[in-house]
Amino acid sequence: MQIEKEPKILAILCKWCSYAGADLAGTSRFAYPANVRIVQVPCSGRVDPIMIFKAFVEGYDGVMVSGCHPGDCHYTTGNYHARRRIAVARRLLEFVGVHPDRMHFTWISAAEGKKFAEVCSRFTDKLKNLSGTEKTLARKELAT
Amino acid sequence: MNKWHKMKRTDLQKFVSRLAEKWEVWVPYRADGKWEFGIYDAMKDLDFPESIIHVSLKSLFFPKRRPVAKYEEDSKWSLQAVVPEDRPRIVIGLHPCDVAGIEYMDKVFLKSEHKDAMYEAERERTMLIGMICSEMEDNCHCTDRGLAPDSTRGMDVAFVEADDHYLFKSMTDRGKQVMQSEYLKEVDEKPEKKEWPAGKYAIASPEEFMEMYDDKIWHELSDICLTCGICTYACPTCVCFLVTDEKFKGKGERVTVWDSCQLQSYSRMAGGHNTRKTPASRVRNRTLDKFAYSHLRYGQISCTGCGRCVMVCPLKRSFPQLGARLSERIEEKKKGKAKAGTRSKEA
Amino acid sequence: MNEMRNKIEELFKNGEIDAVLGYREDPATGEVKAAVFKKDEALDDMVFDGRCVQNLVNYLPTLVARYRKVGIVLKGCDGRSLVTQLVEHRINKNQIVALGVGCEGVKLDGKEADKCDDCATSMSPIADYEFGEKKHKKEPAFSKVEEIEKMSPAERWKFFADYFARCERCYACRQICPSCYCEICVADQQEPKWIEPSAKLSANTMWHLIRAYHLAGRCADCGECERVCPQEIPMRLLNNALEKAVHELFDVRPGTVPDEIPPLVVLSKEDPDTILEGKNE
Amino acid sequence: MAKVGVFVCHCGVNIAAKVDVKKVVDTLKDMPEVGFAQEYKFMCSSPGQELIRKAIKDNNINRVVVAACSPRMHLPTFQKALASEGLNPYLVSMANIREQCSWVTDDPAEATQKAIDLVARQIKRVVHQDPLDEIYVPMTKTALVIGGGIAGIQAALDIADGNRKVILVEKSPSIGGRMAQLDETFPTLDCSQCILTPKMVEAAQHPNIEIRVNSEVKKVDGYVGNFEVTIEKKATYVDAQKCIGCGICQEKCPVKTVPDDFNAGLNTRAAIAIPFPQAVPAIPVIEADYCKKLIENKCGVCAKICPAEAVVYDDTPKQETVNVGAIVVATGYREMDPAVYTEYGGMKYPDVITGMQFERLISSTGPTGGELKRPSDGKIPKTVVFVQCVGSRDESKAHAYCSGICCMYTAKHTMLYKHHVPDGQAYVSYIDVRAPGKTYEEFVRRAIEEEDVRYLRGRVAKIRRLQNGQYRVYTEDTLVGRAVHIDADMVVLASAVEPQKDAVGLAQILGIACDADGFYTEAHPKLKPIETASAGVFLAGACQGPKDIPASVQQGSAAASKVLALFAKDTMVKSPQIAAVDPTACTGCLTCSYVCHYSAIEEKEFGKRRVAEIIPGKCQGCGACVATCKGKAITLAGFSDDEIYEEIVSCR
Repeated sequence: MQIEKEPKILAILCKWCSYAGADLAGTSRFAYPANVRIVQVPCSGRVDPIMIFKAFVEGYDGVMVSGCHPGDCHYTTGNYHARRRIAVARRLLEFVGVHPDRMHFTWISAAEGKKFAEVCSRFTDKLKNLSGTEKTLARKELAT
Repeated sequence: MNKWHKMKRTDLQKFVSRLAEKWEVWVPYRADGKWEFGIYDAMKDLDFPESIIHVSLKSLFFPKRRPVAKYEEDSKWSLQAVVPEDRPRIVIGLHPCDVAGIEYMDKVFLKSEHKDAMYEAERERTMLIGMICSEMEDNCHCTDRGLAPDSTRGMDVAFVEADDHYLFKSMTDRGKQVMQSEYLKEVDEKPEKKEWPAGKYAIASPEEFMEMYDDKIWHELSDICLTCGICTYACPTCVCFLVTDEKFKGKGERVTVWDSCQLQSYSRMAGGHNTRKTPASRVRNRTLDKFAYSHLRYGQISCTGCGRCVMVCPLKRSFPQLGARLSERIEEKKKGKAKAGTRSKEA
Repeated sequence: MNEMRNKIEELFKNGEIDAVLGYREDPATGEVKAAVFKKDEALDDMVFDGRCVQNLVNYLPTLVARYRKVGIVLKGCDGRSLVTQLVEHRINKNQIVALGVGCEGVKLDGKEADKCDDCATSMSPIADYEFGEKKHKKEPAFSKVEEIEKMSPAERWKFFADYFARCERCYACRQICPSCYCEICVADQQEPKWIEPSAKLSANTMWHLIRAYHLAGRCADCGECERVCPQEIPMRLLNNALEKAVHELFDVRPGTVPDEIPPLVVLSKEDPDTILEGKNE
Repeated sequence: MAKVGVFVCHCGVNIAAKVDVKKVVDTLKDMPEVGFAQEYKFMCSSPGQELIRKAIKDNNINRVVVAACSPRMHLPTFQKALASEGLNPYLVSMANIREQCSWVTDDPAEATQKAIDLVARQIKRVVHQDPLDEIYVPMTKTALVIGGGIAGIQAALDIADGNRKVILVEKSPSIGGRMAQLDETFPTLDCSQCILTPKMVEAAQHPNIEIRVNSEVKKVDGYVGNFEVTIEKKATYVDAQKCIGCGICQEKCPVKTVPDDFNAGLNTRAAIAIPFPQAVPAIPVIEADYCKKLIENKCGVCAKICPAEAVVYDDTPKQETVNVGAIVVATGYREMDPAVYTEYGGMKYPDVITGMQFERLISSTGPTGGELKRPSDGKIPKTVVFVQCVGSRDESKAHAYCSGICCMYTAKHTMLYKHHVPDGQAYVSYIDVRAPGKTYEEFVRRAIEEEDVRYLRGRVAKIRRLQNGQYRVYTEDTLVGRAVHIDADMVVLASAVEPQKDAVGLAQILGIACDADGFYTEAHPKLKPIETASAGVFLAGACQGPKDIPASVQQGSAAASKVLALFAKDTMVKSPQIAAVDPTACTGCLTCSYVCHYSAIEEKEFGKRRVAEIIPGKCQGCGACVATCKGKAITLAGFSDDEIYEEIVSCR
């Protein structure tokens, strides 16, 4: 299975900053590729890497996680915990063969609508550069 | 009178290739130094392992993952039963203990109240060409379980390795279909009759095992067991499965998946209660199921003495040892020697 | 060894322990196995040498439920394992007496076990009594992990997918691991089905990723998972990759510092954001 | 069985211009979960909401998906619509097809496809949503104020005036705090004690305030509305009930060597003493480390002389547990010890003193009775150098932060000095003068212009003691670019404001956070400056960061208003979207408690096992524990694994 020309991206966003940032991208009419699927979580600290693993196995080409900037977490420390977990999960995924460009982890504030749109566009471009290469981890059908 | 037929060793491959024109033929192959069964490939050399292979052949009739129904997430949840395969098939190279395992599975899946149609179809399409053992391996103890290494029971065709050739003989009408071959010549020769030694794992009677239900020994026995599930997967008579739905991109399958009474999740109920939470209770279940419950249900114990559980055990302990140790304890008790408490030396 | 036997006898005599978890050589077969020695039992066949491969810590939770106070013979790696268990409140330190033994390395299939290459501590980091020589700890080389890291992503995936596909999901790796003790393993959960129960590549991949991730920062590299795997899946590679990650990212070597909060739950505001970037980016 | 009603909004043309709304409805109405599907121009309008209500009534739908704008905008609107028809408000989910789709996608075909996908995922998700009930937490309407300085006193008085009970805990023998030590206050130069003492007395006499001096908070259990606080009263060896505060014990006590903290250590006092004349309560305390009776069982004069028989030598610390609903932390600050500044003599020069020492030296209640005399020889200093930023804005030696109050109190000191020594000369060595408060800048100008104080911009490099008893202060005047030195009779160091020594310990007891410097961290630096990470715990005064008196009083009142607002309710309503532990699945490793910022996770017994338990009143619903729990024993209502899983796997 190969990375698609129109790569599908899962974006896990915290409710307070990044999801609001994505909303701002909308209200500001910053267009970005239509392939992004957003999942809202209360805090990036809620992100269990099992979600990221599952997303790759279920066939997403890229996975992105974003929370409030360090120091700005609505719950004060959630994003610090997220940072450690995701850093480790990323190493693991890379180790078993997920291309580093298929993951993007960042901080987007409620004011950074433009940044959200740019991140989505840039991430999509990176994945497009990979199109045709093997989409590792992705299952092909039910029995695989 | 049905006689043994001789085949030159060099003819085996040709013989099987001929069969493969009409049948789906399964034979043992070596992959990465390990033996497993696969569909015959004329390009690969055919060979037989010196002993039974560690993977149970039950998967040929009752695979680890078996779709029984498929559905689609449309407005009607369209559901369809999986149509069983009916292409005739031959499995070559089963040993008497493998066939004994299949006979036991027949009791579970075919002779009980609810017939398993998928299993039945697999059985019906399959001819068993069994291989009589020439010797007993280290872990073999079928002789302790009322079987013999040269038993042909349950096979459609039996064969055995002789000096520079094979001897084949059909055991059923179905088996006769493959005996009409230019590579087989009727001979008077018979496989050498041997005296088989007893194995290492003689056990007490099912009734005596039942008496041990409340004994303290289960803690001792569970101390040496990880309660992983590998022995149950390797066991030719372990047939527990769980039914689960799996879905992907709007399509779903209802599948049966091997389960193991050794895993803690096996007996967890909705709501959280677990009837066999402790390793001791799980070890007891497996031991008694093999040596007593099966006898209650089907009139025979469900251990065939193949010794696979010994081969696969991660701790290199052996399940039959549990049976033997238990029998020892039964003897101790009989002789009035048994004391309260356990004799736990092994952790 | 004699020094340890004498100390154990003394501990028994003073009532400081009720049982000792150690290694016993079967006089009949010469096999070395884990064993519980109780008060007044002869310690003659208690041994400690390169054959004592098994990590005994996994037995502790059961034993402390049965005995008031338990002694345990610890190699360096097992000691690290114990440290991780103590910080997770799995065992009460007051219920155990840690007997650290200077380990010279253990043998698997006749040669020195791979895990001994990168061993962080030849002596248990937690020991009420120490026996034998304490050697300098080795700086981790992770050479096998680095070999994999040199491959391309596709090659790496091929390497692991071949192994993952073989997994039978017998969970021997889980059962033997002292750090795998969930009441209900995520692999056994039905709703939602993060890990499908059937043994197929996608579900097995989920299992091995989760298993490795859940051990990140906690795995003390006792190597038992890999030793017991009937399919010989190189699970230590995955564990070591994450050991290397927490070492590089957070300067932590799991189990080497008693009472240290595991790196994945400790609050650290100082980590640089660069840890979120890919290694090849 | 879930039967989902799907409502797709046009949002005028905001959605409909890009997304083929009809196609979305047509495609999704056949999903097996869907029982009803409809499109409408404005779902958030009254008629739009009415459609939902009607479908609940007529079509028996029991779950709702509204495909419209962001849930941040209108989720509460639709939740209310459900509730009004008797359906649990948490059984609605929104597909954000405006901000996430029609507004950001150029191609209409793509937008329509994306909208279908987004709505389908929410349909899959909503099936897994559980009805949730809001959580009601009962309220104990008594407040605890920790710290009896001006901020704490203000908070206590305001809460008490709001007709709620207050327990005011003070570590030292008297309330009053730092302000009681001050002589006069900037920028009005009114006498500190004159404005503070009435407030102290008011607090002491207020029927709603219970003052507990010599006491410290040792333990805090529970959560907002229901704290259980353990307070320890230290052994004071004087029965406060009997003592009449006559002070004769203090007079007769033969030990006079106790450093007088109130006077910043400038003099010594008796081993049994009322801390200062205006103390509230005016009850003496025996300093156990100095008392001859307590050390070697000799003396005993105070007990013999006491007319009220109030001295009890066998006093012990006593703990008591009180129930409160809210806590105001007002523990204040301490002045840094500038001993680290060895270049300034490391506090070994007798006439190089700190700002607070100067304050006492010049105060009429101070050791010199208000006459400014040098500690070394009692001479009146004719030249005084005031050195600012000692310990502040100096990362290499002490703190990076600005202590905020020193510029102003130094200006005040120079004026007070000039009032005491009109022919003296004051110099101020400063880096920047920071005087942003109301009439603050004018105050500084007054010092410079009217009192002829010489301000020299530059940091003092060194202070050396001269043979003639003077001190040579080496500094520079960067405005003219010249190194200068001044021979002074006295040097006053404006020492930094620091958190209390035990600030971190108290933070741990309270479950609140400290910043890197040790000041307590507010919940949000701008929008929640009073709240902390622990619900029901509020901050007032300098414990949160350096503050002057007006700011401390403001924050004290602000904290009081927060407490009163909380106490206006009999029960608290909390979002039900919080985490809960399934004790049957919990292993009791308690690693979840490490990541909980709110100290909401506690141990409890479950059968024979120890498991984690989440206190609903404390949990804020972030889910950090959920992601930590390997066995998935913790579920976050509203963001459960079930719900998120469906969103991930239901990609088309």
